[in-house]
Amino acid sequence: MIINHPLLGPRDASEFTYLGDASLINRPDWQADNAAEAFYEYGYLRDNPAGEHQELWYHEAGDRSWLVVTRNTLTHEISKVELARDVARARGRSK
Amino acid sequence: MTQTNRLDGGQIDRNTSLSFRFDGRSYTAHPGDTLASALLANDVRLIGRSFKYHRPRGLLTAGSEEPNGMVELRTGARKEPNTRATTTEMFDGLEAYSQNRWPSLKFDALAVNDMFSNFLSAGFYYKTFMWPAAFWEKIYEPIIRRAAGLGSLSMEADPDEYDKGFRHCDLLIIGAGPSGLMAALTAGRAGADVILADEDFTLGGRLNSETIAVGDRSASDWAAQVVAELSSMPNVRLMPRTTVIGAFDHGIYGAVERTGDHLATLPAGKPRQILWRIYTQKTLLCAGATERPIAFENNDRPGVMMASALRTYANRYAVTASQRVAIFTNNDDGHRTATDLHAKGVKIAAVVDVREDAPSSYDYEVLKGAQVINTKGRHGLSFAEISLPDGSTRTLDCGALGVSGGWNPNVHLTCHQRGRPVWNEALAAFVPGGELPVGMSVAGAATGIMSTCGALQSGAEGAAKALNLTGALPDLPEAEDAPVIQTPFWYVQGCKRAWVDQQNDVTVKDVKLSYQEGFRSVEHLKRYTTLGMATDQGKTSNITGLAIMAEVAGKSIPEVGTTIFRPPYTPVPIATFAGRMKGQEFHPTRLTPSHYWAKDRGAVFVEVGNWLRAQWFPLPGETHWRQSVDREVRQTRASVGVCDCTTLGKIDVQGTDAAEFLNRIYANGFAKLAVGKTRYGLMLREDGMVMDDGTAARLAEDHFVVTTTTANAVSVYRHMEFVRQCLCPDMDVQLISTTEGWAQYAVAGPNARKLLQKIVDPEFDISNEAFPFMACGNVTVCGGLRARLFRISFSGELAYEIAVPSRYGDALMRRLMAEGEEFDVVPYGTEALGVMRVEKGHAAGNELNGTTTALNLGLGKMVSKKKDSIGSVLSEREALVEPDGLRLVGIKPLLAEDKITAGGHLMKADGPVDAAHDQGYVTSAVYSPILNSNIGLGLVKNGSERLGEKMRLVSPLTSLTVEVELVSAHFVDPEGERLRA
Amino acid sequence: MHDLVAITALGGAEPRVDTVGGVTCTEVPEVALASVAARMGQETSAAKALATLIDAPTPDVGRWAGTMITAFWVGPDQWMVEAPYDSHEGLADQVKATVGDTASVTEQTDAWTRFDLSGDSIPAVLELLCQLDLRRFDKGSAARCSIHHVGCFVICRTPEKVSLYGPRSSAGSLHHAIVTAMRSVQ
Amino acid sequence: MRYSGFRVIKEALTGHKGWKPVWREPEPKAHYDIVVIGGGGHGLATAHYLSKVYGQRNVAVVEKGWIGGGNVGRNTTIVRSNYMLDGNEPFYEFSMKLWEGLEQDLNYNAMMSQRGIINLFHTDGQRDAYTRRGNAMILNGADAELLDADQVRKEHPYLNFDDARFPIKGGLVQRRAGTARHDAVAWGFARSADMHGVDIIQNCEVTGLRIENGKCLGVETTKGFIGANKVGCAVAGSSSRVMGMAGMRLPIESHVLQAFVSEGLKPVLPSVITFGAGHFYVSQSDKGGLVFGGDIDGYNTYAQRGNLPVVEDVCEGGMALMPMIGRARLLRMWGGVMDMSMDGSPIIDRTPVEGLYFNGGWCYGGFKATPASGHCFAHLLAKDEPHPVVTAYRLDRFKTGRMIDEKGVGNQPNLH
Repeated sequence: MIINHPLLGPRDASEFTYLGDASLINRPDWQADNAAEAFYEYGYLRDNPAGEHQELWYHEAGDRSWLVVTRNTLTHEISKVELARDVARARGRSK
Repeated sequence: MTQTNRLDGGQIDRNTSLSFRFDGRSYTAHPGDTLASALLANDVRLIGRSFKYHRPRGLLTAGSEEPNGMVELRTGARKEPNTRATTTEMFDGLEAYSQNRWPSLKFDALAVNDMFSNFLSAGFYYKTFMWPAAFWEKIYEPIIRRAAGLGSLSMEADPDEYDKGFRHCDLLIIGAGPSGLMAALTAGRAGADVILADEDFTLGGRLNSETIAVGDRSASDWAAQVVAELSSMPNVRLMPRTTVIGAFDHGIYGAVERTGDHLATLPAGKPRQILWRIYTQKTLLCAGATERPIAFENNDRPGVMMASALRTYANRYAVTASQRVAIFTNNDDGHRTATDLHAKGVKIAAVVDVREDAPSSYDYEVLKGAQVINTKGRHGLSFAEISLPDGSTRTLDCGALGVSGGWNPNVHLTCHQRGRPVWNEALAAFVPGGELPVGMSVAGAATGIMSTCGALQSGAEGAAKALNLTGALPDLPEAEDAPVIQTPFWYVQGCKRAWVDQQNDVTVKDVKLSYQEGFRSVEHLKRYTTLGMATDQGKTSNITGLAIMAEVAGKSIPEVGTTIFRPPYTPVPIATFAGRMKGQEFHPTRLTPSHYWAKDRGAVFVEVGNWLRAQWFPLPGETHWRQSVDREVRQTRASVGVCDCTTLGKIDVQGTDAAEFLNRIYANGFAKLAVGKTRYGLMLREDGMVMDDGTAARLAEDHFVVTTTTANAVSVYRHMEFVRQCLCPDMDVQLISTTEGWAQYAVAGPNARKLLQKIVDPEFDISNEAFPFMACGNVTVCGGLRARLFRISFSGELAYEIAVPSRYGDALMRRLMAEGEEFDVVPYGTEALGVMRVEKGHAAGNELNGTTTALNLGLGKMVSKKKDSIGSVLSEREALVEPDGLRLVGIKPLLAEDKITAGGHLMKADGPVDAAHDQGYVTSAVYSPILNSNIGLGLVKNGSERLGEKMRLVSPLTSLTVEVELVSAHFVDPEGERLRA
Repeated sequence: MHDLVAITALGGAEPRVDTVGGVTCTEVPEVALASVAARMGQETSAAKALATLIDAPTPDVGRWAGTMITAFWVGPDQWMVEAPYDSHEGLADQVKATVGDTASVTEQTDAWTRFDLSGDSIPAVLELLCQLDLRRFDKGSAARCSIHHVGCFVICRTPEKVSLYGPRSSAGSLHHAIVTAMRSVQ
Repeated sequence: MRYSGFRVIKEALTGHKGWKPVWREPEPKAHYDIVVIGGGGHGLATAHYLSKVYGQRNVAVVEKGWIGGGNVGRNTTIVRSNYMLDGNEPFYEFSMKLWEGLEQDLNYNAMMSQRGIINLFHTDGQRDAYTRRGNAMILNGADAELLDADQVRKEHPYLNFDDARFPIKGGLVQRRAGTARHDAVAWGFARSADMHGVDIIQNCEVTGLRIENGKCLGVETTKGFIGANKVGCAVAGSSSRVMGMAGMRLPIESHVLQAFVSEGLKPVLPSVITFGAGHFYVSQSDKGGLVFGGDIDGYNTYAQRGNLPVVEDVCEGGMALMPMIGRARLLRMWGGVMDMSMDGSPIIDRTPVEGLYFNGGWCYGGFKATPASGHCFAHLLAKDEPHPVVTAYRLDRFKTGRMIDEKGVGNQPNLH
């Protein structure tokens, strides 16, 4: 596969390390009342869609950027690649 | 008598003679021959034996679709089983042997299978060999295995080298026949970066096999001329002898270039084959078509061949399979073969055409509406029996029979992703379907355009379309444009045994039986009869099998299903996929800064991940590793020892939020760590299990140096980047690995300070007061070399870790040894390191096995609940905090000399010994020369509350039972006085 | 001045030089390296400071630039600075002095080993080593990639001169891979 | 129809006219006691044991394609019970015992061949882990042997002992392990279930689960609604999709595992071999092909195909371990979609929906589990309580922290 890195352009997927569902960015609040339940769902439950999937790839043999890749799990077609840091901020994460 | 079947003309170099051997017999050939054409030239028809019935087999085709003509090529460690004679380029001294026969090709004992073939019908083995059960492994299976298989391996390591490489282009053209050449010409002249790959050693495809004209010259001359022009273009890369084996995601293609297979011996350093990963925007598949056979009684007899193959052998290789040839066809293409062979002086016994309205000929007899109903001849064809329309039969005297059932487009690569080919009624064949691999289009015969003229045109247009070329295309040369009508004729009715898959011995009957027994989908058919599962992947058999299934099912072929193809297009040596990554080069080797010194010192090395580390340093007279390790431990604890710990991961953490960042990734707190101090850090995974441990030294308010275990250096760095970029995107923190930059040595033992004081420059006070336990800082050594000093201890002794730029690591180690002589300094390796950490009760790899929590390891208190840190929430799940969960303990045998076995399980002092009564297991075991006892660490249910309890350590695997006592894991200096001394 | 003697990454006192066919591979120990990573919110000023240091525009994504001191891009707002070793052994401190609080600086000198390829058939060697699209890898290009499972930087100084940086500990494996490829294409 | 050598001879002499279809092609009834979704190995095995052992005759298996077309026909056919953890080993040993009597039970030759398996180790740490595992196997009633390097060399002289980057230090052997003819396993279970009255309905895709007031009433299919008292889901590779119809999110990701077979060769490998320093395992089929595989591609996918980097990775491992296979040719590569669970172990359990039961999360270990998985799922469906050997395979174990993590890599499916 080829991942079109937002900064570097097309790079072979073998340069990347895969983590999984981009929902891993949405780490729950450790102080929330339902923290235990929330962390369980965060850590263990997945949508695992057959189709469009947002997922985290790390450019290990490249610039060390974490990317959010939108990829179709049936065709492997990649429709969008973003820097995970931007996505995290867009989802309201800060420090 | 040599080359009795050689004809005039052809593309061989008659001025040069090559000699080769088949089954020990010598023959001659010419450059330009394949092994197949050379064997035919020498009138060798019997080449191998079939898989199941061991029936005589000869050549069927002249290309990579060959199911029968397979040999063991070359000898010794270079022996290649199952090598197609049809694609083996001739070289002087070539040696080949027939395979799957015993004792000889002509007299094969297992040919008796053929007599019992009626009992060995499709899937028979599923229905028998069941009683008695034990007989399967002992008797039935060994027999089956010996009979099965084809060629044999040498059992020696492959001595050749293989390379892997990467190439990029705008347009990849697969196949250099008329459409491929025309496409390359079009794209090349337009200035595009083009790769033109073809599996053959001569580019041109069928143009080299036909007598037709293209433009004002012969087809092969036209091809040669185009190839010449293409090779003069800097933007065009010609790759002959290169098979594109697979279409992978996003325009990546695998291609195998056979750089050395046509040579008797490889030049030094040169690869036998190269696996290319070709990255391309667009791909034009010009793979041509494969002629399909007609099944009839005994159609597998040597001498029965594809008509197009006979034509190729005659026109390209100047060889005829026999001086007397018959043709069996359902279309005009068979007549083409007859005409060409006749023109070359070969006697045409007759052309048997199933069509009542077949064209006539002045040159030879055409039997219209006739069919071949049987063949005769021992080890090769002598007669063909024909049934004529009037019901009478006739016998044709012939040594070869060319069969033509029409052509199947080579759609294989279009199927490598989701593509399913679609049925074309007019052509009665499958053509490429809709869902092609991204960027791929198809031209020429591969898409069903069978005429030369059509192929040339579709090639040019295909290239233009793929590259969005505007402007005029190259002029198309004149070429034949005969209409192609293919009325399917799959097999001759009423025959007893007609072969569909010749290599796997699948007959028309087997396909029908498969249907009868309910195996009616294509997948079931293939799996039940093994149709198309042979080394030719069914290139000449799949469609026929499908057609027969459709007939018995009373359905249309597309209703029954399509056969899809998987990579590789043709089989590829396993070594080619590995390239250089084998032997010592399987993985890169990482050397520590003191490696060369350690080597001089005679160290024994051990693989730790990709690192090579000194395991111990044997002295003359030491015959057992324990002697060396015990000495290293004793001497270190008694005076001072030095160990290279460079392999520990080092990560530079800087930024105004660095401390807060460490607070997040470590379970324990770091915000308040003072500058110039180091702290032990415990890192959890988000699931609450211990991920890694190490130290973090604060060199400045905004600067830490974090260490990780050797094993987890990469994954911890990745994890830290994840937290930094994905969880805390606004934290001001920057990371970079410095593992390799610093040679870091542990200097441990009572005299560690004394030794270091001789190394560290005097202006730096490293006395206990000025530089206490867990202190850290920048210093200089040996007269001004920048260095870092950490007062941390893994051994439990007074210890430091000193780091200097790696290039000086070798010199520093030698200096430490020299300056340490007065203290009887000893270098110690990973074994002694391991002994001392077990003596001290430090958890390491065997304890940090990914299933242990801080609580398990006795570090539960370190997990701060006052802050947000990775893993703290999930570490509190009910099962993870159960009071009788596993706890880290020390394990001591009641008898000091009794061996403790890591991996042994612990059982109560009495009671049953089984899984249900398992109390825990031993994680690490060593011999402690200090305690003069074997000792170990283990994880035991509620262990921390059971210290002093006697237990049985059982290891049935190594037939061991030992009485042990649970003790504190801190065997040596539990109060930690030494390391603060 | 200290009295410790350095060895090269390949373990020699002198740099290793190999010539096969039209390509020469030279071990280059005489280079000082320091990484520069902009602090949060300081990206522009860090880049500006770096520009003055290398006396050239700060290299953009995938580029290398500079004069006596040069730098190449290694990641978002991160660069690697190169300088002659004998004149800049303390490069990290010098860089830090220039960039101040706008960036984090880390000494990287001995974290890497460098091999320079020179000669006419460099592309033929490189295409056996890494998957860079050499058609677009012109003068001033810098990329990180994997060579036989070793993470490396590749920098195109000129079409006839390319530098490869690999982790110092893997120098032997990297060197073997390079020389093997040189023999393959000779 | 009973199969036997005599039968084969008799049919041969009478032109094979007597062979009947191996299973019927029934139309679905309106209602069954139990409907099993998935005509793969586990679904068909479930049907076999439901009908033969648990006396359930009113059972249907619904399969969206052709039976046996999924992972049971795409795996590398290895059968073993060499697990370490208490949650796993009793189950896999139970499965091994079922394998040992399978052909007689099914009257179908699945070619179960107890050729043995050896897991090679290359470091002391691996040796310790394998020792712990081997002991756990024996303590659970399975067989295990620990070989040192010399003993390994005696049994496998062709392995790389001279030029190995990661020298072989020994191996953990299970002699009773081996291989079986994967397709035959599916066909044998199907044939037996069919003979015991189970309706096997092919080309019948489940499009929905009819759930009212928290109870599952049956399945909506391309052949219409099929009512059922109980619905069991055994659809490895599609678990998330099917259970999604019940509104459930699973601790499962779908990944592709590639498998490879070489051209047919005369016998070279006596047993199943797994490399401990790279991703490579291999055995030789009765037909002579080297059947091998390695690691999953590592990214979520439902496509039954992989990519080159893993092909290379596997072959690099193969060449590092046994360089004598270099000139053997890789003939075919294919992929199967795996339910990769969050701890690498499976799930056989009830679900929050009454009457809906789940069997999945087999990662790439599903084939060896086929008989026991079917047996235990049948037990759960028939008796509504878990079979003793699968009490740990609970759906809620991740919430309570009772993971069964053999590899110790935690909640990252692509590492298991």
